Amino acid sequence: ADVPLGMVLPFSGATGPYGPDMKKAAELVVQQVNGGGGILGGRKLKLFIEDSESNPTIGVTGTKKLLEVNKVELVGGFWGSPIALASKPIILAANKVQMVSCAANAVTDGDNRGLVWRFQAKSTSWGPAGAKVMASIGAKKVVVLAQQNPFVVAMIEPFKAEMAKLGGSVTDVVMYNPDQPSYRAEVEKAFGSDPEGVFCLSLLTDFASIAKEVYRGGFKSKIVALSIGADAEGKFLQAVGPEVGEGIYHLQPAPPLESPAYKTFVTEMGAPAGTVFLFAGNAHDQICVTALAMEHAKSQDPLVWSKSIPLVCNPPGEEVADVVKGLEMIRAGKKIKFVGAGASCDFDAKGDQINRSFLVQVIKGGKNVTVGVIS
Amino acid sequence: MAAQLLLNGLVTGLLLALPALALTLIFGILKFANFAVGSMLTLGAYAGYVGNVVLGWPLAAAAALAAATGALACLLSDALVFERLRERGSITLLVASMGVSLVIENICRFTFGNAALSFDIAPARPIRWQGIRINHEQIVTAAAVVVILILLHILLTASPLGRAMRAVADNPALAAVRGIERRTVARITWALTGAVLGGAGVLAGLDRAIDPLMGWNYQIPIFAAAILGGLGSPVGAVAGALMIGVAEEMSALILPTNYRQVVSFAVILVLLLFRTNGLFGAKAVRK
Amino acid sequence: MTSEPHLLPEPAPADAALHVTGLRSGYGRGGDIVCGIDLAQRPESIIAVIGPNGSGKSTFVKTIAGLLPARAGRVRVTGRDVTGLSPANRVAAGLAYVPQEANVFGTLTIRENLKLATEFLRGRAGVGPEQRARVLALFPELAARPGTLAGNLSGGQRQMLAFACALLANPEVLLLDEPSAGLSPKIVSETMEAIARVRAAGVTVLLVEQNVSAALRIADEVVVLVAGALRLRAPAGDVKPADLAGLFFGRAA
Amino acid sequence: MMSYLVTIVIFVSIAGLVGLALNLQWGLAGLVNFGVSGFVALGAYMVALTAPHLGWLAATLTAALLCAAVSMALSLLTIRLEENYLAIVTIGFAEIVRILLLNESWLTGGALGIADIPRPFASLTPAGWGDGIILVFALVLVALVYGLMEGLVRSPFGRVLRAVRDDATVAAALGKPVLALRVRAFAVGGAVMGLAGALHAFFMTYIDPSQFTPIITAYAFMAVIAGGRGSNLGLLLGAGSIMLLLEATRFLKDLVPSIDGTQLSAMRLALIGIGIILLLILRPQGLVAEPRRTVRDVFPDATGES
Amino acid sequence: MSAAFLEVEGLTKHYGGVAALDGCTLSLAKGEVTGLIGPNGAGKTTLLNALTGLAKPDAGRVTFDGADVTGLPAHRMAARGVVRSFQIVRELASLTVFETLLLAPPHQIGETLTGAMARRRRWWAQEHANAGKARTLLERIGLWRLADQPSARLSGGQKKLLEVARALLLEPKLILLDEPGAGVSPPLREEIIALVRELKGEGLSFGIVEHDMHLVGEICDHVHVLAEGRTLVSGTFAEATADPRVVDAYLGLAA
Ligand SMILES: Nc1ncnc2c1ncn2[C@@H]1O[C@H](COP(=O)(O)OP(=O)(O)OP(=O)(O)O)[C@@H](O)[C@H]1O
Ligand SMILES: Nc1ncnc2c1ncn2[C@@H]1O[C@H](COP(=O)(O)OP(=O)(O)OP(=O)(O)O)[C@@H](O)[C@H]1O
Ligand SMILES: [Mg+2]
Ligand SMILES: [Mg+2]
Repeated sequence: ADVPLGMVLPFSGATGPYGPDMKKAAELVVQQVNGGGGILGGRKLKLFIEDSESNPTIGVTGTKKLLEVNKVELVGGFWGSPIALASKPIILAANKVQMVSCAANAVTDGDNRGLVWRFQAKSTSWGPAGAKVMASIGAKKVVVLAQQNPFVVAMIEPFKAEMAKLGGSVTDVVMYNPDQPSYRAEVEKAFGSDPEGVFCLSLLTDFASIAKEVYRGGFKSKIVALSIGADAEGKFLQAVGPEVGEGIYHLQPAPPLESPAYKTFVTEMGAPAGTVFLFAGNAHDQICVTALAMEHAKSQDPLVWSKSIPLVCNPPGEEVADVVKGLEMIRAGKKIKFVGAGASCDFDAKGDQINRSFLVQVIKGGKNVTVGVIS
Repeated sequence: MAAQLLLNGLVTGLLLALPALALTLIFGILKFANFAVGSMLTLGAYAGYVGNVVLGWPLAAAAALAAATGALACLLSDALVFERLRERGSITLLVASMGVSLVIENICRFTFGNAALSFDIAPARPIRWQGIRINHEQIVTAAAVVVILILLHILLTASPLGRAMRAVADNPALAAVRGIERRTVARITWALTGAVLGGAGVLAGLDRAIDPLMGWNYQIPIFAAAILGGLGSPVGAVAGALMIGVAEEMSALILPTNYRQVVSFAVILVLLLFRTNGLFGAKAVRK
Repeated sequence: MTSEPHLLPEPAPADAALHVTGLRSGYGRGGDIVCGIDLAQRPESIIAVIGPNGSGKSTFVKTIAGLLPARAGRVRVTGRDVTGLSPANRVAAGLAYVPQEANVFGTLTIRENLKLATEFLRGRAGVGPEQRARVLALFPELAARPGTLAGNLSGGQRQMLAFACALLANPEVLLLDEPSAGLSPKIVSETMEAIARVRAAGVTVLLVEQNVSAALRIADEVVVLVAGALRLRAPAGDVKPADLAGLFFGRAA
Repeated sequence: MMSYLVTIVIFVSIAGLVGLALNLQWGLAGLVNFGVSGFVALGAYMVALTAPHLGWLAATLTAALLCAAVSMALSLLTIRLEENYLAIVTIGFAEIVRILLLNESWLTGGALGIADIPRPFASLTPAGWGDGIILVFALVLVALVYGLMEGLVRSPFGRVLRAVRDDATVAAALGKPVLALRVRAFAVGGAVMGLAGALHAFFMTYIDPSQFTPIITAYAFMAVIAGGRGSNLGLLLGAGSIMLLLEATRFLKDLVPSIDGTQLSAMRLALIGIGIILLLILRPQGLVAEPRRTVRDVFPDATGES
Repeated sequence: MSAAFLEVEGLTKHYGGVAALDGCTLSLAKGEVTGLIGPNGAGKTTLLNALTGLAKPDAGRVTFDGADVTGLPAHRMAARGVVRSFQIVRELASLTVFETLLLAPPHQIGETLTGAMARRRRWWAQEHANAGKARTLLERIGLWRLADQPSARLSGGQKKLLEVARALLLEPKLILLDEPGAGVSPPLREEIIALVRELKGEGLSFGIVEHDMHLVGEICDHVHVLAEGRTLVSGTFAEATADPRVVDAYLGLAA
C-alpha cells in the first residue's frame, strides 16, 4: 500500500509566488524515496497537494479533503500563518501531523501533543537579526515599514528592543494593509523624514511597488528587507530590475548554503549553483523527515512516528543528508542525525526548529551578494 | 510634505481615472457595474509586458497592443457572456462579470505565473522643483490620461455616436426604431472601454509591478471613484478619481496609513448623504 | 350589433404601402396575441385601428415595427419585405413608429431627442428645413425649452415630442400608437390635423386610437381588432362611434 | 470521506444562511448589500470574543443582535441610495470592518486572529463524533432560519417588500412606510448574517481577518441568482451548487497531475469562473421561481390563465 | 358647494426656470368629485405630486381635513387618506395583478414583521376579505382573467385600469386620479365613471385630472381649470367650458 502525504500550499492570491517551488521540492523527495524502494518495507509515498489560495477558509477545506479523501498521514506545506492556524485544530483532531513553513509564534503554542512541527524560524527571532544588520550598516535612527500580517507584526517589538540594545532607536513604525494599488503614502511617510535606515517587512508584490516608489522618490535611506520581499528566489530582481534593487539589504532564515546537502538540493532542483531557495528547502525537509521518522518508528501511525522526529533529527547520530541513504542507515539500525536542505533540522520540545541562522545579502549590480550569516 | 502628498494624490487619482471612466462608461450605457474592470486592467498590463519585454517594442507600441488586447477581450466577453445575459438585470450581469474576472485573471496567472513582473523601462530619478519631487513616468501618465479624457469627452457629449450611446442606454427598443442598432453601439462601447482599460493597465504597470492580482487591488478605489463622481458620468468619474486619490494620500497627514483605505469610504458616505447620486450623477428623472 | 358596414375591396398588394399577411406574434413562450392578421393599406391613407384594451393593437404595431418577431406571416413596407429585418433596418425601408409607452428618451434633452430623430435614418433623409420649422411650430413648448430633459416633461408634452420626432423622420409609413392619449382637446385636434397633413404629403399612417371620435374624423378606413383578429374593416365615413359599442362589449376579451 | 462531506455541508449551511439573509435584503426588498462579508465577520468575532465568557447560546444571540443593530444603523444612513450606490457604500462598510479587525489588535488579535473558540456542546461530544454536533447545530440553524424566511416571503410583509423593490415611490404613495420596511429587512438580514458568522466561528474555532474577504459576498450573490432571486428553496440549491463547483474542481487536478501548481490552480479558478457564467446562462429563471400569491390560494375554485 | 376638504393656497413649484405651479389656489369639497383640467403642462400633475408628497412645494400651503399638511412625505399623506394614481403608469412590475390589489388595502397586520410571523391567522383572514374585494373590482374592469399575470405583462390600457383600481381599493378619504381615462377603451371608461359614482355615494371625495371632456362632464360636480400653474376658471363643468379663455387655451375650436 501507499503512504499518502499531503501539503497545503499557496498557488494563487497574495502569497501565490511562493508555492510552486515548494511543490517541486516535495515531489523531488517523493521520487527519490520511491526510487530507493520506498519505506516500511516497500511502501511508496504518494503526495497530494491542495491550493490554499492564500485564504484560511479555502485552506481548511483543502486540509479536510486531504485528511478525509486522500487519508494523508501528514499535512505539510503551510506558507502563511493564518492558514496554518486555521487548519491546526482539524489536523490535531484527526491525530495527524502538521508541518509548517510559517513563522508566527502562535502556531506552536498550546498543547500540540507533539504533532505540530515548524520548519522555519519563529518570527520573534527575525527582529533581532534585522537589528543586527541595521547596526552593521551603521543605521541608528531607523523606521519600520511593515505590512499588517501576523508573522511580520511579531517581529517589530523584538526588533525595537534589539535596536535599543545596540544603541539605535526606532523613530516611527508605519503599518500598511496588503493589497493596495499603490504604497505612495506609506513610502512618503516612512522615508520622508530621511531616516538612516528603513526596515521593510513586506512580501514580494508590495515590496516591488515600494522599492520602485523609493527609487523614483530619490530617497537615500538604507533599506533592510526580508528576502521574501527583496529576493523571493530571484523574482524581485526580475520584477524591478537592477537599478531599483541596488543597495537593498535583505535577510532570511537561510538554508545552510555551504553545506553539501543544500548544494545537492540546488542541483536536483535544476537550478544554477548559488541559487538561494527560501522555502523549497523546508518543503523538501518536511517530506524527508516524515519518511525517516516513519521508517524509524516502523509505523505510519502519526501518533507513533511523530515521536521519532526528534530521534532522527536531533544529535547525537551520524549526520546524513540524503534521504535514501538515511533510510538505509535506519534500517541498518544506525542512529542518524538528519541534516536538511533548508536547515540543520534541530527541534526543541515544542516542535520549533532551533539553531537557525540568518543569511544577509545585499543587491549589487543586479546580483545578490552575501554579506554574512547571523546566528 | 503636504504639497508632495497632494501631488502624489493627483498621480494616484489620474491612474484611477481611466479605469473609473471605463467602469462608468459601461455602466452608463450597458447598465451594470462591471466587476471585470480590474482583471481587464491586469490583462492590459500583461499585454503591454508582452509587447515591451517579450517582443521588445517601445512602450507606446506596447500600449497600443494592450489597448487592442483589452478591446478584443471586452468584445469577446460581451459576445460570450454579457450579450447572452443582457435581459437579466444589472446584478446578474455584475455577478457574471465576477466570473469573467476570475477567468481573465487566471488566464494571466496561467500564462505568466504569480511572480511580479516589470516593463523594460529604466525607472528615472525624480525631477525636483520647489522641494517637490515629480517623476518622468508621472508626467507621461498625466499627459496620456488627460488626452484620452478629452477625446472621450468630445466623443460622448458632442458626437452623434455619443448621443446614440446614451439613447441605447435610455431605451434600447426606442433607439432601435430610430435606426440605432443596440448591438453595434454595445460593441463600440465595449471596444472603447477595453482599449481604455488596456491602456490604463500599462500605466498601472509602469507605476507598480505587474502581477495577476494588480487589477483586483485597484478594484475598490475604481468603484469608489466612479460612484463618488456619479455612476454614468464621465466627468464625474475623473473628478471622483482625483478626489479619492488626493483624499487617500493626504489622509496620511492625520491618520495612520493602515487606516488610509477607510478614508475614501468616509468621503463617499458623507457625500452620498447629501447628494444621493454622487457628484455629477444625473438627478433621478421623473418616470 | 348594429348593421355591419361592408368591407372594402383590398388594394392589389403591389401598390400597398403597408402589406401584412397572416401575421402572428406574441410574447415569450405565451400564446399568440396577434392571431393571423391580413391587412393591405393604400398609400397615402390613414387606417385607424381600434379595439378593446388588451386586444393586441400595440402588439400588432410592435410586430410591424420589428420589436417583436413575427411567429408567422409577412410584413411588406412599400413593396419591400421587411419580415426578418431588425427594427433599425426597417427604418431604412421608411418605417417610423411611435410607441404607446416610453416614447421619448427621458434622460436626453428635447434638443437631443429631436436630433436623434433624423440622425440614424440609414441612408434616408429627414424632412427639409421648411417642414422641420412647420413641425416645431406645431408645439411651441418644445422649441422654447430645448435643454429640458424629456423625462421631466408633462405627459402631454412627451406625446408631442414623440410625435414631432416621428414626423421629422419623413417616413413612408408612420405607425402611431395612441398619439392622442394625455393631450388636451385642443392639441388633440391639432395633432389630428397634422396627421391629416402628412397624409397629404404622401405618408401612409396606421393609427391606433382609443379616442374613437377623433380618429374617425381623419381616418380613411377603420379596422377593429378584437382578441388579436380583425373583426371589421370599413370606410371611416360609414362608421359612427356608437355603432362600435357592440364590438367592444367583449371588453378585454 | 464522511467528515469531508460534513465540512462541505457546514460550509453550504453557512453560505445558505448568508444567502437566505441576502435573499431577504436583495431578493425581496431590492437592497443591494455588498457588505455581506463584513456582517459575517462581525458575527464571527462577536462569538469569538464572547463565547468563552457567556457560553455559546448567549454568544450566538449577541452576535445576531449586534449585527442587527449595526445593520439598522447602516441602513438608516444609506437607505435612500439607489442600488449601485448602496452597493459601494456597503462594500465600504465591509472594508472598514476588515481593516478594523486587522488593525485593532488589542481586541481582535489583529492579523493573528483569535484561536480556540469553544464549540457548542463541546464537552458533550462523544469521541469520534468529530464535527457531528456542529453539523446538527448548523442544520438546525438553517432549518429555523429557512422556516422564518419562508414565512416572511409568503406573508404580506414579503409582498410589500417586493412592492418597495419594484417601485418605492408607488409603495410610499400607497401608504407603505418604505423606510421602516427597508430598515427592518436590512436588520433581519443582518442578524442572520451574524448567525452565519457565528456558525463559521464555531466550526473553524480559529478566525482571522483574511477569512472574511469579499469573495463571501460574491458567492452569496451567486447563490441567490443561481437559485432564483426571491426563492428560498432555490437559494439553498444555489448555495449547494456553488459549493459543489468550488469543491469539485479540487478533484479535477488529481486527474491532470502533470502541469505545475500555479497553472493548475489558475485552471481551477478559471473553471470556477466559467462554471458561474454557465450557471447564469443555462439557468435563465434561476433554479426555482419566486413564490406568488395566486388566485387559487384564496379561491380554490377559480379558473383563470396566467 | 359643500365644505372645503382640501385647500390649496398659493402653491408654487419651480423647476429651473419653469414655474410648474405658480401660486395655485383652489379647493376640493368633501364628498364631491372635482375635475382638474387645463392645457398640457399647466401643472396638474405637479399639483397632484405636491399634494401627495412626491414634490416639495417651494411656497404655499395645503390644508387637508383642517390640518396643515404642506410638504408631508408620501406615505404620511397616504396614511391621512389621500391617495393618487399616476398619469404615466407605474406598475409594480413583478407583482401580479391580483397581488397588486391585495397590496393596496391599508393597515394589514401581515405587513409588519411581528404580525407576519406571529399572527398568521389574523392576516390570513384579512387577506381573504381583501381578496374578495379585489376580485369584484377586477371582474368589473375586465382584468380578472389576467389576475395571476405579472403587472409588467399588461397592455397600456390595462395597466392604467390596474393603476386606478389600486387607488380605489385603498379605502382613502380623498382619491386623486391623474388621467384615469387615457388609453382606456370607451366601455371601460364608462365603468370607471360608474365606479367613481358609487364610491362617491359611499362618501369618498375625488380630484380627477382628465382631458376626456365626456368623462369630466359625466362625473365632476365642480371643475377647476388650470393654466400656467394657476387657477384660471372655477365653476361647474358647463360654466367652465363655456368660458372663452378656456375654449381658447384648452378646448380649441374642435370641441
Ligand atoms: N421635474 C421637472 N423638471 C423640470 N420641469 C418639470 C418637472 N416636472 C414638471 N415640469 C414642467 O412643469 C410643467 C407642468 O408639468 P405637469 O406635469 O404638472 O403638467 P400637466 O398639467 O400634468 O400636463 P399634462 O396634461 O400634459 O400631463 C411642464 O411644463 C413640465 O415640463
Ligand atoms: N410584455 C408582455 N408580455 C406578455 N404579455 C403581454 C405583454 N404586453 C402585453 N401583453 C398581453 O398581450 C395582450 C395584448 O396587449 P396589447 O398591448 O397589444 O393590447 P392593446 O390592444 O394595445 O391594449 P391597450 O388598448 O390597452 O393599449 C394583453 O392581454 C396583454 O396582457
Ligand atoms: Mg396598446
Ligand atoms: Mg399630467
